[in-house]
Amino acid sequence: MNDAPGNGLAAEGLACVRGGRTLFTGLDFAVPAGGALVLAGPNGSGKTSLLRIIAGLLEAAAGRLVWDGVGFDDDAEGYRARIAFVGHLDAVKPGLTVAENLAFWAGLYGGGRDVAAALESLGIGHLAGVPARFLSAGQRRRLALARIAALPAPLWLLDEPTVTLDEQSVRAVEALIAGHRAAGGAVVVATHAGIALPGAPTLRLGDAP
Amino acid sequence: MNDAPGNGLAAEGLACVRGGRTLFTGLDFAVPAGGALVLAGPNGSGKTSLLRIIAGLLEAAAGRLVWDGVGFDDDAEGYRARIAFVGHLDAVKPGLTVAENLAFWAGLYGGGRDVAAALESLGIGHLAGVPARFLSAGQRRRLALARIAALPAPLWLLDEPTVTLDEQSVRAVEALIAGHRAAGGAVVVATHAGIALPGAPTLRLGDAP
Amino acid sequence: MTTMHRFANPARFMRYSARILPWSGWSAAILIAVGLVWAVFFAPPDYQQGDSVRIMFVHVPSAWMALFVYTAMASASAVGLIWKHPLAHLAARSCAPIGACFTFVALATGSLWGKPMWGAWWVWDARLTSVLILFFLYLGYMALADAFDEPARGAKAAAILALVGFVNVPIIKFSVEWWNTLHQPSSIVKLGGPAIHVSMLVPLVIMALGFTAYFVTVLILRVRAEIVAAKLRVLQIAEVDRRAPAPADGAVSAD
Amino acid sequence: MKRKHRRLAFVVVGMVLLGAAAALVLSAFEENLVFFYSPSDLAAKEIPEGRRFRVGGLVEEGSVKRLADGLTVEFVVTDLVEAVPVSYRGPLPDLFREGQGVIAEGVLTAGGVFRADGVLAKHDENYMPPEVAEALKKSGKWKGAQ
Amino acid sequence: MSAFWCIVRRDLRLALRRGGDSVNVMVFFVIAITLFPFGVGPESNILARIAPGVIWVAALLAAMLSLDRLFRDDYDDGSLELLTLAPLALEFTVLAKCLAHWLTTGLLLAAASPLLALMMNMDADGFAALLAAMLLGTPVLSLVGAIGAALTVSLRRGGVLISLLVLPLFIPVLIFGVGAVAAAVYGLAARPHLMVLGAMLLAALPLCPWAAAAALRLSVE
Amino acid sequence: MSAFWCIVRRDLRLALRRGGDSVNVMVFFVIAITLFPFGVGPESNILARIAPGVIWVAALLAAMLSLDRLFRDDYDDGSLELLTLAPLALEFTVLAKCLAHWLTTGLLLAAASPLLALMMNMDADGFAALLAAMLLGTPVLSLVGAIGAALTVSLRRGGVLISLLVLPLFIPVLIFGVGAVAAAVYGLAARPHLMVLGAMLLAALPLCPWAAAAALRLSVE
Ligand code: HEM
Ligand SMILES: Nc1ncnc2c1ncn2[C@@H]1O[C@H](COP(=O)(O)OP(=O)(O)OP(=O)(O)O)[C@@H](O)[C@H]1O
Ligand SMILES: Nc1ncnc2c1ncn2[C@@H]1O[C@H](COP(=O)(O)OP(=O)(O)OP(=O)(O)O)[C@@H](O)[C@H]1O
Ligand SMILES: [Mg+2]
Ligand SMILES: [Mg+2]
Repeated sequence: MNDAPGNGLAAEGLACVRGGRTLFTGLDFAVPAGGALVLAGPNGSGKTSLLRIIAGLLEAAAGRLVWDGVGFDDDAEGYRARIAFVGHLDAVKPGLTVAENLAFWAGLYGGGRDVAAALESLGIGHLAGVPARFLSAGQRRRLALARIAALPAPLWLLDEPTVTLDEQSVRAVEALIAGHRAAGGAVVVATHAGIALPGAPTLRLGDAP
Repeated sequence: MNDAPGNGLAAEGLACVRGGRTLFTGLDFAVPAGGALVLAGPNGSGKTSLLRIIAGLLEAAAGRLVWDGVGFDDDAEGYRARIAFVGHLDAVKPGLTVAENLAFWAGLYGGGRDVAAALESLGIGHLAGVPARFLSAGQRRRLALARIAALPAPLWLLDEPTVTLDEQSVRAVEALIAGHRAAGGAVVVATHAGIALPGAPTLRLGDAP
Repeated sequence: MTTMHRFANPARFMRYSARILPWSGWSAAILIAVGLVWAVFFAPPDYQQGDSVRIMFVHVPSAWMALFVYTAMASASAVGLIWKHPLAHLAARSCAPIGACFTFVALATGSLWGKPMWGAWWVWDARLTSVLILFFLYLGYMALADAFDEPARGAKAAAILALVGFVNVPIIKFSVEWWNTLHQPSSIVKLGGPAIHVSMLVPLVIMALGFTAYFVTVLILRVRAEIVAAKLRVLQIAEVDRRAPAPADGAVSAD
Repeated sequence: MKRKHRRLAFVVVGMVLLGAAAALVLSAFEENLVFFYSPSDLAAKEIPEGRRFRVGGLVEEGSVKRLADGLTVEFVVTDLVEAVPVSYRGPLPDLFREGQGVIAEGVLTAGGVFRADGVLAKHDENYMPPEVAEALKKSGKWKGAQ
Repeated sequence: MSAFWCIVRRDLRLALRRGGDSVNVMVFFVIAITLFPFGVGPESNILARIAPGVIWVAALLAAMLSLDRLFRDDYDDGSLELLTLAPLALEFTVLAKCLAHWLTTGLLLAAASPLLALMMNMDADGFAALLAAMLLGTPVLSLVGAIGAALTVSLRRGGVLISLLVLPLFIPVLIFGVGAVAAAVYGLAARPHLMVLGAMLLAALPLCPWAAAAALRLSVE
Repeated sequence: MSAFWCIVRRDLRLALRRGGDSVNVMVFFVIAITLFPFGVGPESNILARIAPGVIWVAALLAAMLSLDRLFRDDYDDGSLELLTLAPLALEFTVLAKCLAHWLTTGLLLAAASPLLALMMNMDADGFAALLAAMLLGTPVLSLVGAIGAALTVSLRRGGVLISLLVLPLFIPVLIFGVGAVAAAVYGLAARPHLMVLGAMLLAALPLCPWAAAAALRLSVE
């Protein structure tokens, strides 16, 4: 694994405290360009918290993040702009069509990649013109995942991406991630099971209190 | 399978139309007392819709439900009171503690079973006094599942119960269901994978459009 | 089965309504034209009000229709809720904008008439106030019905509102008797026969009939449009389904 | 069966509540819930000085006097039992005439004169052409005011 | 009926736990009223003249604002659909929630109203009538409002729509509530107005939970 | 800056799609105002006297109500945290959302205000001043309100709390807004009041998005 400071994401001594309880301390890891990291651990072990820390949405109690050699705090905005994040929530507007939903995010990131192709890659191309309020749980999740396919961000942070997805869609997500990694992107995935990331190390977070 | 009309749940010719689209028609199935049924099918095939129809939350476009020989429409209230339903949402109040959350539902059903034991059976007994807003996604899901363990309802309807659960909790849910069935209860579970119900037939719903 | 029932009725409605439409349409046009000409050129001025009385020929029929349409809407809503008749919901929904228009016309012409007669455009007496509430109820009904994504659910929710709001109708009707209002009491339905001279009553009745025919016409047109829109939705969805990738394994459903 | 009985009990309780409500409203309407007071009401009630309210009735025949300033009008409002003198300064509605219904808004002064700052005309429910009105009056069948 | 009190207790506990919530309704009430001296100018006789109306309008708006949350939290977290499945008839569930809502809002508004009347320079003769009218009128607001809340609970943009639906239905309460106070201030009998308010309450008790329950069943669909 | 217009466009489209939404704000405005004749009594000179105050207070309340939704939808569905990650500075995101909010609410309120003034019997001399004051004041309401909306967005009970936070901040707008109209009605110059309103707008433009963005960052944590 290539963890030279100038390449990919590295964390040093991260710690997280939530509701007065320390979830983890002294966490070190590195995700090189083209690499992946799986976050595992029982419920409440801090997978979501860690992902949000990496995304800059939550403040770490200690430690620092370095991205391509630049510390997070040195260029927070630049850091954030290069992240694509899929959390527990789908960020889908029921009032817009599937395509409009995606086009908005692509536009926000200055055009992004091809919206139609991104939808197609998750098997919801035929729903492009359907208002998102008609989607089922899994279809909505796929639309959320199509967002990362459409954005030009090198680091993907996925929180249990395969929740409510059917078999076929899980395979599609795996293919998507493989493609992203092949193009030099990095991925961090929190998951309980069900998604195969070849060659990705697993970071097990401590058991829940 | 014992599908004598006087025993368990039976559906005849169910059909569901959502947003002008027919999801399924002419669906027949029976779940005897002590039996189980797994609903499978890709995203958007109507698993959630079917569960909500069985729960009486959604109106079927056609067909009828019979429960222990009594038609749903003949005694809707009595029918509903004998159902325990866990949907995509957890019905957990962040402001109450874990135990208070559960005690409310038990009280509503006239006392219900032992609250502490129900929490213990899902491995969150130690969180009883913690406000529910501090729970992680999986812990909250377990609290929602503890509700069915605490209610005296003979028919359980579970919509993707294992979403966000870790390995150990999935085993706990399986044990819970086995116990319920051994005591003569019936279970209908919508799931994509990951939960083992010995001897339960699977109903595959048609592929999504 | 239910699907059959759902589509059979609208089809029958489309057939019958197509036959009624020319009759109601033409009678509305003719009655209103005759009524207006009569009201403006041939009806006598009032012994007190002079020529301002001619506002009556628009005000009174539209005020009647405001109440009548609400009653029709509430009845249709009740039918829709109790017997689950989809056409009844469509009819109720189609009533609302028409009724709101009539209410608005009654309010506007009443105001126009109030200035010369009473000396004020608007006062807050029980009649005027309760009609204003009626107008708000119509608006609330329409907003609620439109707020739902699925028209069927919107119709049911709005139907409940229509029934709750119906308490207002008798209040409007009897407000002039229960309270001392500035608005006059009833002229036509009263003990001892109408207090309007026949020379004015005849054009008034013609106008009222014309407004009713107009209501029937517009109602039919709107319901037909709603049915067509619903069919269009189904077609659009079918089109999406058609373009979907082929199912991976066999579907349970078979029509 | 049991559930049916319970439902019936609820319906009965609901009906009783509704009946009680109706009874309350009816007894409340016996007292006054009015938009304006009649001169008789004024005579019967102690209405405090300085309070704004509306008085309604007919303009008494022959009572309308225009003061020298050309703007102030004095007239008497009557309900054929009691009467209240009114003084008003401002424009009158077209329909203001003797014998017609009127509603004045203002305060009662110490001298028992109602000082109005607004006058509305209230006409009755009769509509007819002038000739008919004349004919009715001539034949003595005139039922309205005047 | 123990299930009924189970719901009342839970809703009261949630309201207390959330702490500031009923306080917020109260504060809205107070602030909305204190806006008027700014808007209308501090002339005490004008303020006294409009005081009953302003207090009642503010109470209506405060009640309406708090109504949006009557069922929404339960809807959002999935509790509402479970409540429709529970063995307690939905009508009683609605009644229980209305009771808890009134105890945590309307009752407080009523209790605070004489103080605000004092602030607005209202004649002291009207205080008793104001309190009585508020005590009779605010439960009607909770009950009637429950219908609007139930109809809009499944809509994201409920907040404003609810005002359109329920404010017109609140107007009779406003009219008779103000009527009672005005009558008392002018030394007339407030009783007929209070009786009408009481009648509204009696009529609302069976009718509103029934309509609201029907609306809720529809909303969870 | 194309990302800025991207957000404005999306918010406008969502507002239009939701259809009735800005209509509902308008209707609330109208209904709240029409409550006053019921509450205060129908005397036209009193109504005319309090008209500017009532119209402004109703505009404040309407703006406040609609503010609750400014960030809430985005927060609830997770869009908000993604917006904080987006390459557009959060301050501009806030500004874009305020602009869209004003176009769909404040602008309409301003447009409707002369009509309501007519209904309330206000002197026609004040109409122009009312319109101008509304056009200057309502954007301030959107901007200042954004701070309150941002602070409360992560709280379920935002609806009422927000009123507590922003209504006091709205009072200066109320005072000068009413001042402008009152001056015009009494034949004095409305300009100084309008200039103060303009100054508020200029000050709010940089300050409010900045404060609201800080509050939002805190809310998504
Ligand atoms: C904005 C003001 C007004 C409103 C909202 C209004 C409303 C109504 C309504 C709802 C009715 C129907 C009542 C029923 O069916 O029993 C009605 C009837 C009537 N109105 Fe008005 N009105 C207004 C002003 C006026 C004015 C200024 C006049 C005449 C001076 C007037 C004269 C009548 C007459 C003659 C009827 C027919 C009565 C009957 O049914 O026998 N209205 N008005
Ligand atoms: N409110 C609604 N209005 C219209 N269509 C809807 C609505 N809810 C769901 N649908 C449609 O109904 C279909 C079935 O939805 P449902 O949620 O039952 O699927 P599901 O099998 O549970 O899928 P998933 O595995 O993704 O949860 C979907 O195609 C969806 O688009
Ligand atoms: N807002 C909060 N305040 C206080 N404590 C919190 C908060 N959110 C989460 N926690 C606590 O932090 C711990 C970790 O939560 P987190 O959501 O990161 O877990 P997770 O590993 O993602 O679990 P899951 O697999 O269930 O999603 C949990 O024990 C939870 O109780
Ligand atoms: Mg998690
Ligand atoms: Mg589902």
